[in-house]
Amino acid sequence: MRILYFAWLRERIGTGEEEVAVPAEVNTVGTLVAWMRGRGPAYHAAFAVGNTVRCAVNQEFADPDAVVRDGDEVAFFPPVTGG
Amino acid sequence: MRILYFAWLRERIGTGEEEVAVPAEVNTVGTLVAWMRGRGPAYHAAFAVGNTVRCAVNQEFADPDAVVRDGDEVAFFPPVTGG
Amino acid sequence: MASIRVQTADFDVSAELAALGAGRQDIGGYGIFVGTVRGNAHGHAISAMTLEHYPAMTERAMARIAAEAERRWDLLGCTLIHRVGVLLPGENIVLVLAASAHRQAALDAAAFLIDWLKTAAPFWKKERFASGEDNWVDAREADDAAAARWGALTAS
Amino acid sequence: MASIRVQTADFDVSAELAALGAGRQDIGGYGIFVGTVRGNAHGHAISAMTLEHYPAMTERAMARIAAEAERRWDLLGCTLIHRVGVLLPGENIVLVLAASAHRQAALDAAAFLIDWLKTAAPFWKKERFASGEDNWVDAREADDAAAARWGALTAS
Repeated sequence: MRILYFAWLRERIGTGEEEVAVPAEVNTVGTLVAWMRGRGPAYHAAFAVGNTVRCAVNQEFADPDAVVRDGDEVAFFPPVTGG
Repeated sequence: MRILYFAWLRERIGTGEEEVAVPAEVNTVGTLVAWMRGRGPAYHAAFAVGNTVRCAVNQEFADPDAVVRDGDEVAFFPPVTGG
Repeated sequence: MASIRVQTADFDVSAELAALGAGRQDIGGYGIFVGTVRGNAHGHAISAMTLEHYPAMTERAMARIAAEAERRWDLLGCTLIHRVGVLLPGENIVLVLAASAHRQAALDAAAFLIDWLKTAAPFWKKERFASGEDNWVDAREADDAAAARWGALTAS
Repeated sequence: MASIRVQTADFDVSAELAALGAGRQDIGGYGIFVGTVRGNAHGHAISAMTLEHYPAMTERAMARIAAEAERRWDLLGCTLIHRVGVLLPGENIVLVLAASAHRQAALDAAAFLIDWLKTAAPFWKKERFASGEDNWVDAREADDAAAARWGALTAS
């Protein structure tokens, strides 16, 4: 699964992009976020419960219950601030 | 009193501007319009009761009961259509 | 503060933006409306549009409309340009430009300015149809309604 | 029909108007919004603003917003340009341009487009203060409210 990070998430995690192999029980955005928290201090801080983190699966905005599968591109980022 | 005409009023009356001496009882926009109607066929047609004619006295939009005085600039025109 | 012009020449929107924003860092957005001559009316082709106005009154009326916009919104600048004379289909007629720190004020002010320019500034349009006939454009009730939704002009 | 671009270079509003209107006689008005970098935030001077985006998603999100505007209003053209990279105070960030036969559609569509660009397109702003500190701009609840007043996006 390809994971992308933008804005302060990218800075806090220290990379904009990585390939991850997730366990079988990680099959939604919500379970992916919970799994991310356990990957180390930087991930724990970035995905802390109080942070507002948005997600897109295959370039579409996605809710916590959206399905994620091997081969998907999953992006995490703060609420958008363009315009 | 200086009278100006714009748009189709100017065309129908045949001039854009004239000086007129009005009788003493012509002292409002409404009485001026009524007096205008009696000045000949072109005026009668231009100021016919069914026509929507707007007025400005000294470059300010004016209602029929607005006062007009010797020395004023009074303009007649159809509803504006700029923009 | 508003820049108000009545002219036969065309205007350049980029140049007007640059003039209004020159040296400023407080503007967050510009709301703009550009009105152009359409090539047909009531299904008939138009060959030209002639804009007439009442010079002694026009700039005063436009200044009043701009002052009212500046009273209602926190504007950092405002440009109104209205062309007169003979204009061809596709050509620019009017430019309304409102600058503000915030986009909503800029957009609302631009909408207000064009609604009121259409109903409270002494301009008249005459269409020349491809057939050669001329027609003075009738005022539209929809324009009065659009202006009325902003309430009365209070500037004096 | 919409023209959508994400670019580091500046844009020229007059050139975009000319490109959209070239050879057309059906357009009666253009509603336009130009967003610019303000020189301060929360009372502190800003030396630069950096715009980051999610390239694979951005143009798709912008195209969806434009398609929704074209569904809601009778538009004759629509241009969306968003800059990315490092921008200085006073510089342009975003251009929204909506053309229609009628001014109200053009103005409403422009307001809709900028409201939704701010809340549904994957761009992020980082302010650099004169002090040297960096700050990722927080999303504003007011922006969500502004977008929400148009109802949900229905385009898919």
